[in-house]
Amino acid sequence: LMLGTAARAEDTLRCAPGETYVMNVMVSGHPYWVPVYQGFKQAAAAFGCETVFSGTPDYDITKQIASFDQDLVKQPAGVLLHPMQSDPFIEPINRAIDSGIDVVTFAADSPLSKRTAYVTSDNLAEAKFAAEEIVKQVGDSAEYAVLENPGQSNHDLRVTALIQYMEQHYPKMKLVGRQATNQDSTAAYRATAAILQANPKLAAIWIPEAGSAEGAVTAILEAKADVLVMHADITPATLEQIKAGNIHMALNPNQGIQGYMGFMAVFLAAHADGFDPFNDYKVSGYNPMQIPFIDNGFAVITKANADSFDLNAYMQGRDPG
Amino acid sequence: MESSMNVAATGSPRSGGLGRLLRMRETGLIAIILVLIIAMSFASPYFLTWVNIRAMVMAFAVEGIVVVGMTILLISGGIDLSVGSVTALAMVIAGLLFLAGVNPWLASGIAIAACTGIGAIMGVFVTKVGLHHFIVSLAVMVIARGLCLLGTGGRPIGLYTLPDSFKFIGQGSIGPIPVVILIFVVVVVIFDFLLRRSTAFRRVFYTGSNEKAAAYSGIRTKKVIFLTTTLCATLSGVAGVIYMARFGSAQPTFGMGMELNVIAAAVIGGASLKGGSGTILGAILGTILLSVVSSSLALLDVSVYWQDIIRGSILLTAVTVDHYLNKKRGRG
Amino acid sequence: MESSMNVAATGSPRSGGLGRLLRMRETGLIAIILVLIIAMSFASPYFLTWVNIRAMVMAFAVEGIVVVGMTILLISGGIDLSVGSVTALAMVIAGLLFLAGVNPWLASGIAIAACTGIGAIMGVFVTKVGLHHFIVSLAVMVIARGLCLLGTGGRPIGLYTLPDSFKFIGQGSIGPIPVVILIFVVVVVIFDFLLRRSTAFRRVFYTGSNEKAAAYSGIRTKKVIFLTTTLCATLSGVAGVIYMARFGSAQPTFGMGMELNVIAAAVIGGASLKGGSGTILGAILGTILLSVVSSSLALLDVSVYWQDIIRGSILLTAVTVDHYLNKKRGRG
Amino acid sequence: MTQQPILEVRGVTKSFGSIHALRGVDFRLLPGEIHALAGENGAGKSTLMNIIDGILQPTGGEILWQGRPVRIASPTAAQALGIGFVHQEIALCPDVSVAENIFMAATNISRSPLMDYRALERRAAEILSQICAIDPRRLAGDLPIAEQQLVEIAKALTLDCKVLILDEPTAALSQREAEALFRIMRRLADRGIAIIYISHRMAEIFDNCDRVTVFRDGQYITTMNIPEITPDDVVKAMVGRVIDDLYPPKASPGSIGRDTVLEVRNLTDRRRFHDVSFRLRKGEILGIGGLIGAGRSEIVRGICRLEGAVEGEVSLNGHPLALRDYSDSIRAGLVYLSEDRKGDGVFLDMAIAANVSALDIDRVANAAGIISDADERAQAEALGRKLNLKYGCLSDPVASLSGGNQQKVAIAKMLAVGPKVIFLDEPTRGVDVGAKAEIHRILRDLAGKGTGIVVISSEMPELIGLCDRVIVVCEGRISGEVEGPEMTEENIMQLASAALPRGQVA
Ligand SMILES: Nc1ncnc2c1ncn2[C@@H]1O[C@H](COP(=O)(O)OP(=O)(O)OP(=O)(O)O)[C@@H](O)[C@H]1O
Ligand SMILES: Nc1ncnc2c1ncn2[C@@H]1O[C@H](COP(=O)(O)OP(=O)(O)OP(=O)(O)O)[C@@H](O)[C@H]1O
Ligand SMILES: [Mg+2]
Ligand SMILES: [Mg+2]
Repeated sequence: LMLGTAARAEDTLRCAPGETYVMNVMVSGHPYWVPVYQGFKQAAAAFGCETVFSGTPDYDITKQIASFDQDLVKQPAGVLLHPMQSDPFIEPINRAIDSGIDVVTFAADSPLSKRTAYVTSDNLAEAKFAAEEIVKQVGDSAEYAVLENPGQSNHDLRVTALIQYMEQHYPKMKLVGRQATNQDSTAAYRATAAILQANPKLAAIWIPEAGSAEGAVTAILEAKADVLVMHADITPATLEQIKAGNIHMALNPNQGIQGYMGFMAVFLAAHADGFDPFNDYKVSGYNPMQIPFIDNGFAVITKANADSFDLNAYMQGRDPG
Repeated sequence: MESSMNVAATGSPRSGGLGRLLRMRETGLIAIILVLIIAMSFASPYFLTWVNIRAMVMAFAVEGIVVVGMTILLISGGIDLSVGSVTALAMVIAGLLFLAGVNPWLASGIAIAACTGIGAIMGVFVTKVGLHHFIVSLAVMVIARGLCLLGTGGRPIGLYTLPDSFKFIGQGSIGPIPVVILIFVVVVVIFDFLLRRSTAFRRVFYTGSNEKAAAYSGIRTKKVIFLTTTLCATLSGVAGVIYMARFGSAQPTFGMGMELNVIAAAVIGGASLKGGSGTILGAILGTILLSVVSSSLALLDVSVYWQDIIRGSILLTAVTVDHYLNKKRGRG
Repeated sequence: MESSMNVAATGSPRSGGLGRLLRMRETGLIAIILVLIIAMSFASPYFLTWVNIRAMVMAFAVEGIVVVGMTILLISGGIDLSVGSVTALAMVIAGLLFLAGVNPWLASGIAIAACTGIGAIMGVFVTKVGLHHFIVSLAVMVIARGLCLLGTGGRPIGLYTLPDSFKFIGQGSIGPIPVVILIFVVVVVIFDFLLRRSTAFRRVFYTGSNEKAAAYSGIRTKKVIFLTTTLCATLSGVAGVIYMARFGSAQPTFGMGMELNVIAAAVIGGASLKGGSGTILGAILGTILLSVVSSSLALLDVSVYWQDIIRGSILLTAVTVDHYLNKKRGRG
Repeated sequence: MTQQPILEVRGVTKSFGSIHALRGVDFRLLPGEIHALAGENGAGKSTLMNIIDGILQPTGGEILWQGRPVRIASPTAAQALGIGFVHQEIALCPDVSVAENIFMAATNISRSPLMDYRALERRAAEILSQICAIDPRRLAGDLPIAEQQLVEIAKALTLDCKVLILDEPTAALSQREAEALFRIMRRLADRGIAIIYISHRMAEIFDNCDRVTVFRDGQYITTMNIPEITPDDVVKAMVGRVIDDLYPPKASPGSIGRDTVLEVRNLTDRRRFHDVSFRLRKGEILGIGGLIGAGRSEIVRGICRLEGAVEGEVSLNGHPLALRDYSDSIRAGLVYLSEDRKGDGVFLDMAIAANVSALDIDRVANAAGIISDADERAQAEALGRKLNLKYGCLSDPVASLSGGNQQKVAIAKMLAVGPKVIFLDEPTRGVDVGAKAEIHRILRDLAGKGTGIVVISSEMPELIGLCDRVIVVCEGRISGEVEGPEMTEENIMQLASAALPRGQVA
């Protein structure tokens, strides 16, 4: 099956005509995927490959599994997958790989499956960066709060890691509010307003996603409170609040890199026949192109560079599909 | 059988001051909310501050406008699952038009008109085709959300250049009172009055109570249902425009799950899912109850993992207590 | 008024082979699904492959078990918004018990029993207290979700050590047919038969059609409603356990929004939200319709931004066509 | 009188909040007797029956079954004792077949795990054949109200009971069906079954019953042996005085003008009725007779455009009307009182006052469309007094009223608008003799003042006693007309069952 010889290695990194790669996600209408898919397409174009954007518009694991299974029906060369939940995807991913379709995960992982690579920004690094920035701005003995979204792993990690980091390194920082707002701006408004009431000395708030940040800023502005807001991800509305100085900073995963490297990882896995590493892959029968973790990094968005993060401006003249 | 014997909340008031208050359908709910407020004011010194109250009211004011539309629709015997999507669609339409250079007031007017049109289409499917509100509005919920995504590519639209005069309706205050709250109060007072006293809205009660008897009383019941369906969508559109002014952006994913919240508020407030009964005052009290509970849990910094459990339990307790209070009074 | 004239789907079979098929409530729906399948098999060469069919059926099979419970509950005049949360709770309970060392079959049994208990509590609030199903199940939906979060800290529980014999029910196949699908078919066939033919389930129709008339005939209507409420929760629990076996994990956030999907399927299939009519066959056809539409859009790589619009429009068209087909037949 | 009663009620009281429906009533029922129960609307008859059937629990007093005190907790318990009950308010399951409705109780206690629809339909057809011809496979919800009433009766006949309660079973039936019912009652009584028969029709009580018990205002008044008394004795016990004129005097020949109020010409509906033509003259009360299912209600609903378009011409005071729907008809001055008060006559869960004003809510509102509560209440109060309506409070829902009083609300609704022509479909269904006389007097009054009155009634004495002229409908066509001395039961019956050549449309 993988008998390509080193002599023709220069030919292996090209797509055959019609060779297709799929990017499969949940809640496929969410704007987060847009720049990721752009990166994916740009990389694919460089190798002469075709791409498909697929998945389910719903927040529904069975629907995503069905769409993944349906992707497989069409025998693509590989799939870059954002698995909504890790364990339910073990069996489908393994089935895909056993049938010769390579799978790489991004932004969420299925570590126990046979996927060949995982591309993501390092949520722990984001949390650590956010913690250091908060301490730098408000000192190391202030009150802070977090909003969260229990059940979504990357958001969970951003919050729990920050709290742990604070406890370990800045024990005088006091966590005074911790509310679940589930990306709902109205819920975030209500929760933030209440936290502000209960904690007049609140100095900073960390929010793991942008939807809640919109509601939180509205509450802070209405209460005329002086609170440092930091959040992850970005939307046009929070971008504008950064420009206006109401949000201090946002940490945004490098979505373009995520998609670009995601394509590379799955493409390389599918074209691993030119690769003969020093290990046991031949006898054990796994794909030699194993990359446990690719960090796509994150961007720090502040007043100074905000203009570069306008997604609507970026998408001018590009094809989203 | 027993429960159907309750004095129905037809909104026709009775004589006498205090006695009348005690006999009102809403008294139980008011009592429950008061108990909650008193308990909270002991639990947290911040609860009864002006800023907190303002924030709590701001949290439900705009949704309250949708609750008004839903309550009227429920009374006429309908239901609308699309309110969240339609609210978002109003934001998106107004936002896109504004970005295309249309005056924001005109853009808002067009957006509200579009929502009205959607309501009218739902009304046609219900009254002319004869489908059930539930399934029609479910389909429209999905379609409207799709239109939001299509219009924006799924991306929120930032509307930083909205003129201050327009932002005023979402962010401004007249004296100490935010404009949003004023709009909400005006809408509630007007519709509460009309629903209790006007002949036009009395027909809504007749239609919802017994559509056939209403038809046999010469009421054009299909027209009534068409109009309540449309009105609910219009008010969702109004809410969307106000949200846009308030947030300074249009969010295509806004309002997911809003329908359950809104219907729950109306039902807690005494609206019947079978039609024929309900009051605006009650529905708003239901909204207040749900919202105050959420705000209180946040204020007390209750653990996230406990919040849902407590919220659900309070909801169940409140409706049970309210039910017994009404039953007792019904039996005199 | 007109819509109430349809030949209702009471499930009481009438005489004659082909004529009987043509008179069945479900014929219109079957025709619509066939048209869709034929169109799709031209649109995509992959559509009628075994792998694709398997994927499509797997996507609705377990939810189909919940649809069965919901349909029976709807027929009795109730509704349950908590099915998604209760399904998740069953996974969580069984998963936690298994991790604590309990045999997975016993753990599943306990989880299903717990769901049955939740259903019974809902039943008590509805029949003894006299609250509406809608509000009770809404509260339980929130509480059950809270319990899921509390039990797991919001994180999925991996159950990698589940014995293969247990995983078999979720992941195994007998011949070419996945066990999940077999379970689904067995549940559907049994309940469809019982609902059409057994005296016990006829009481459900009587109760839902006119509770008073049923009570006057000596039927213990409250008991019937209590039991249908409980059965729906039990079947949600069964679905949760199968999902656990299928996924090899327990997901505390599983099943959000499932309730609307499940209710829509039953209603498309002819169940009335007023109670008294509905069939399992129809509800499953409704499930199939919804699922085939979603799967087809995914297979055709339709742009996400168009998917919702198309989905909603097909739903609306299908129920409209079905409605006219039934009306025509009803009028003979 | 030494025979042991099968059922005895002692000092039973029942109150709903502040309303005392029963104040310590006694009642003894002997095996094999047909025992009439009489009393004004709201006297407490149905309430007592509901207590005997376990639907309501008494506030005080006791019930003895074959001499032993019992507590009847539910209809299930009543059924187990052997009590069958035909309710005043029809309660069928609209979504299931007639056959299933008839055997619902039997199905419920049947030990067979599976349904045998074929046997059910066959046995239902057998039972129905005793009283009328209804296809047992039809859905109960599709039947007109009179046929639903027959299904209710058929339901009770399937029960293996010792006591059968019939609460105004004939209110919506015509003589032919009622006769069939009486024959069945006799047969049952001969087998030793005790029957409680509630009716406001004196003739029926006197023709068919053995004894009569009278209630007034929730109190027991007396029990009498029918052969020993006259109808006046019963009426006197019921209302406390003698009602001399059950029917108002007819219009004198001179007072019926030559002007035509309403003229209907060649009214046709594809399926229900054909070529209906008649004239209603000023000052007269026109009756429409016929068997149930003849199409009387359909014709009148067709005139008022209550069920879609019809062919033919309707003119009012000489002017042809172009009506599209019922609201046009109301605006033109034609109103219709439905025969099915629960289904489409009243709003059960709405206040009495709101019900009365439903037909023209603008009457109690100002120009801006704001309802005046005071006006609304005053209107309901005035009409309530006129019709002797018994109620607790005008804001109580209509559901809390007795059946006859609900009917009065439905009539009040019509009277509130001052129409040009009123079509009344079974207007005095379930109304007691006193109120009935009052309603008749009001109708006569209105006719005298120029309002056109058309009355459909299945109660022959009412047609004959009230109307000046009766047209008879048979199978959707007018089969004849009787006037003056020709208005006899025989003549009307003959026309009603006249075998006409059927039209080309089935
Ligand atoms: N559920 C109820 N709530 C309040 N009052 C009630 C209720 N049911 C009956 N009543 C009152 O009890 C009294 C007796 O009613 P009941 O129905 O027994 O009268 P009835 O003798 O059967 O009269 P009718 O001849 O009109 O049927 C009436 O005044 C009625 O208003
Ligand atoms: N909705 C319907 N669908 C089919 N047939 C109907 C419908 N309504 C009435 N019918 C039939 O039409 C005929 C006329 O019914 P209608 O109610 O007009 O009779 P009626 O003379 O007024 O008698 P009643 O005294 O019962 O009111 C009956 O045979 C009835 O079965
Ligand atoms: Mg009665
Ligand atoms: Mg009739």
